[in-house]
Amino acid sequence: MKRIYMDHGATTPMREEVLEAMLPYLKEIHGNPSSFHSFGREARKGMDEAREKVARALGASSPEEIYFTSSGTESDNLAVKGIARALSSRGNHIITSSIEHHAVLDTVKHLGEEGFEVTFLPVDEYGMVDPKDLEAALTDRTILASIMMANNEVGTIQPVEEMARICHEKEVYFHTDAVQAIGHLPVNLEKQPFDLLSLSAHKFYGPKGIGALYVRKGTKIKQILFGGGQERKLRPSTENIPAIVGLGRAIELAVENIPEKSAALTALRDRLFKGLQEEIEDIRVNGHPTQRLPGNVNISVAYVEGESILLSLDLKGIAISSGSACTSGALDPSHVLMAMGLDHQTAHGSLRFSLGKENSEEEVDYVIESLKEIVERLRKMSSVYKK
Amino acid sequence: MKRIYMDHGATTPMREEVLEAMLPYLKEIHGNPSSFHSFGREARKGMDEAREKVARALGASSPEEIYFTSSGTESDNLAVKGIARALSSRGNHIITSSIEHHAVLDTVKHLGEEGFEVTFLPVDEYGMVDPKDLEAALTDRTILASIMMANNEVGTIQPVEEMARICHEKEVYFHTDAVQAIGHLPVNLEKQPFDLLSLSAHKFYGPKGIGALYVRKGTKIKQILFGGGQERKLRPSTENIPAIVGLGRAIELAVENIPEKSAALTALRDRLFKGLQEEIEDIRVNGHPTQRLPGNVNISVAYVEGESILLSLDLKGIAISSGSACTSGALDPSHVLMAMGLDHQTAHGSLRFSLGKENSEEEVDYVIESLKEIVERLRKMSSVYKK
Amino acid sequence: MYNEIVMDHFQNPRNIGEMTEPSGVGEVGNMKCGDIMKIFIKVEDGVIEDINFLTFGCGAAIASSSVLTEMVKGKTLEEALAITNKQVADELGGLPEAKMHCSNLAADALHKAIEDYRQKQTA
Amino acid sequence: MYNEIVMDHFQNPRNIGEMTEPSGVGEVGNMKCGDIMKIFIKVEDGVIEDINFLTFGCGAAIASSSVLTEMVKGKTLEEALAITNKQVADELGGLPEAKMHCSNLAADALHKAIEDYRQKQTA
Ligand SMILES: Cc1ncc(COP(=O)(O)O)c(C=O)c1O
Ligand SMILES: Cc1ncc(COP(=O)(O)O)c(C=O)c1O
Repeated sequence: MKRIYMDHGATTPMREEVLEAMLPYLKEIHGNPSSFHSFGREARKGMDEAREKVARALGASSPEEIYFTSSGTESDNLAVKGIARALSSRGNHIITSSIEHHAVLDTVKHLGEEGFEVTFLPVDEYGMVDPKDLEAALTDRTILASIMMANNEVGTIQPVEEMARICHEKEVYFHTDAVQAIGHLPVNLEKQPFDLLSLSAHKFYGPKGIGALYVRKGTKIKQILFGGGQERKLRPSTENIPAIVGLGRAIELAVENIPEKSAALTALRDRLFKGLQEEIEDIRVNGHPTQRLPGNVNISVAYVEGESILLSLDLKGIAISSGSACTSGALDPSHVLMAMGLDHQTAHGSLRFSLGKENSEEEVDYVIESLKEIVERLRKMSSVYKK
Repeated sequence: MKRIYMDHGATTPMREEVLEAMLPYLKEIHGNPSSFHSFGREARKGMDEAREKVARALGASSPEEIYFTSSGTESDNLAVKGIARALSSRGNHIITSSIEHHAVLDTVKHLGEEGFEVTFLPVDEYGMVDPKDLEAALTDRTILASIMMANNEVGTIQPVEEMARICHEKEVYFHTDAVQAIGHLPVNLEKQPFDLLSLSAHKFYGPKGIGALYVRKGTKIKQILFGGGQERKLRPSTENIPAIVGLGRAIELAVENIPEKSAALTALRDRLFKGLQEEIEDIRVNGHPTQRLPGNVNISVAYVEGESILLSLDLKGIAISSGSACTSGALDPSHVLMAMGLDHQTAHGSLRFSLGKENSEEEVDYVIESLKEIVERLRKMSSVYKK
Repeated sequence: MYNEIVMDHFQNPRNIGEMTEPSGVGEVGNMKCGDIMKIFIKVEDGVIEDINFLTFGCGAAIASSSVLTEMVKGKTLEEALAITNKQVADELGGLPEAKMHCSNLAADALHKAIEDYRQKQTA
Repeated sequence: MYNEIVMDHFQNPRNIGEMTEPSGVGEVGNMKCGDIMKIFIKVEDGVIEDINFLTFGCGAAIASSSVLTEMVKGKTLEEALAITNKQVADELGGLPEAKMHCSNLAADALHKAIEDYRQKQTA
């Protein structure tokens, strides 16, 4: 059976070029970059080059602003908690949004339990944070605001530049989780005034288990893991050289021709949206109509539950995800959809298609047709179907 | 130039079998194991198998006792801080030794700054912790003792089983950092009563950037990173499947024939010790004469500084490491050697050779001969040489 | 994640649909956890002659409902009342742990349907 | 980590060894940071006619000592006193940041040797 992968928001296949770049470091170049000898130096060279690539791809002013971590999750934890630890004597208020990834959301909640004051900004029906809400939430105790660049579930792109400027007027640090944005939205830190930015390689055709945190020069931040002196003491542990090299290559490729790639993916996305809306009754588009990630399609299918759709699609070789609690082992459906004001039934029936560079129009058409059939079948046995 | 790698304590080259096991997961099997669909399931299968392999290699009673992390450092941090967070209402005293790796030592120090009471047990001249000191340090506020199985610098093997039993009599958790021990010392958690054990794959011919923490069933521990629900909520973030699979394969190979491998390495180690002592005057053996890791040789060369030796050896293609502050960017020489009572000069002149499976007798002999020549040369220009 | 029996019931659910003039109807579940099951029974002489279901829910919920209808058909009310959610899961060859609480409620729906039938009888 | 000039001086250090009957001797450094440099000078008519060194220390310390001896030979005491540690590092084409503090003390040792010489003169 031919399989169709439309779950790039969960993870992406690694590009061949990336594996090729990594292979020497998985084989002969095996040294520890902290080592003094030639084996160490050749490993360090690979790492230094990768750091330069990441800095260049982001428009950072220096490779020293890039810190490698083990993932997007760790980058987010380090950004939020690292700033909180460094600035706790200056203030104890942290602002974030109610639709952040759990890596930010739960870190902020944890700091709340530890005694920090925390504010979770609401979003509108499209999943958009209002910069005015951020402005109103700032106090003279605020030390950090963390708002994601683009949401992983509904794809909504946030006005992060504007929010960063608002924060800077009050001398508050601004962190953005760009995990879903890299390779889709142009990032240029020369112009975009973020103090911290998180990314994760496996979301842009790079290796798993490697991320980075950009920290603007001069930003006060403390380590959250303790150990050796790696990453200028901000993130100890023997560096994961093969993955670091892979991240470097992946981001270099990811930021090439973003306008062209985004246009192509947007066209595919809109074909999927249009087809679904034409073929299936009673579906709702979740997220913003235009301010959304090029590859993101999120809909709610009325009267049916998400997992049963996923299961049926999987039987046809189609891989997508849903905001249903049943697919995540959680008790409640997606906190993002709930924050956008969806009712439980609509949230449980939500589906996310996240398109990637291997997807084709034929695949999109096959998915539309398959979903139509599945929804009809499931509605026939639904206890809440209204017709 | 032929190069000789004798720095396996820093990191090891990855075995071909390990890369082979990883390759499918670096290529076609790219799913996120938390995903619901077939791509997710095949990734999860690889992960489940790896977890079983780790459990089997350690003699854990269930794969559920194994949690994957990004490294030995993270495992150590999670063990120490995770227990501290879980048990802070029961007690606030933590015991460790003064020769731990910084991943344990600095985590404990940090907890000390946060208000925990901390005890750093001394060691004798061989780098050995005395179980009686541990016993005497236990109070009814003690919640955890963390003592490494074998030291990374001087190779001294600690009486961890005895210390674990002492802790259990007082219902205190016992963690051991086994990062340097896996593949060299037999581990069997059915018999060894450790509550937590840390390991790191790149120290036993596995991939970098992946570690594991064994947590005995029933042990109370809390997460230190926040995010998704991965690793049964103890360690969130998209799982690094290729590395996890590599870790599984590596540990399976590492625990094969430990007695034979250890005997071979010990013979090589003793040849190196003997040769060095015969050929070079005024050298001191650091660490325990018998209770030491099979591949570890640590000596201090009087009247010369470690970095200058390393540099000279490197020019001959020989890779080792030293306890000199000059090679680590630290201000003081190795805390381990200092805790063992060495004076500064002796500590600065320390060298660590950590042998591995590719090393041969010829290499050992060449290293002895090269070092002899180098030491003679450096002593000639030394300001403290006494003859 | 599901075994073959569950997948068979999910793909080929037995006894779907609304029943015209049921003897009793039972509904359980709520939208919060995302599973709502409705069981319709036709009772004759104390025996469940026919049974149908409608389910909004995940694969486990649908399969539980389906297998329940097979387990129950032809049983007396007493026998039917003795059926537990656990037995339904066992009949399916087991369900994932996470599904045992929310999605495995078919027996509860059946019991409600029988209650409904009995109430109607006494009314 | 070191450049070629440093490595050349490390591998082929100039003017090593104790001096018999030096005009002045200077020693700096301490065992804590692991570098001890000893500079021996022979002064004639206010000019450093000969200079030797002995160093316990890392590559940077040895190279600094070595290059200093080349910089100084034939200089007057005044010229020699004007030499700074920074100039020594520059003469080596630069040293790693971490090495600038502990290991780059050769000029200090030289100044001490000149002081020693002057004290002996006035004594
Ligand atoms: C927006 C966002 N932030 C953070 C993460 C966490 O990344 P990782 O799973 O690589 O730790 C993800 C993906 O899981 C994400 O989509
Ligand atoms: C004893 C010990 N513990 C912990 C670590 C940390 O492991 P990693 O560098 O993989 O984080 C090391 C090695 O660096 C070690 O030798």
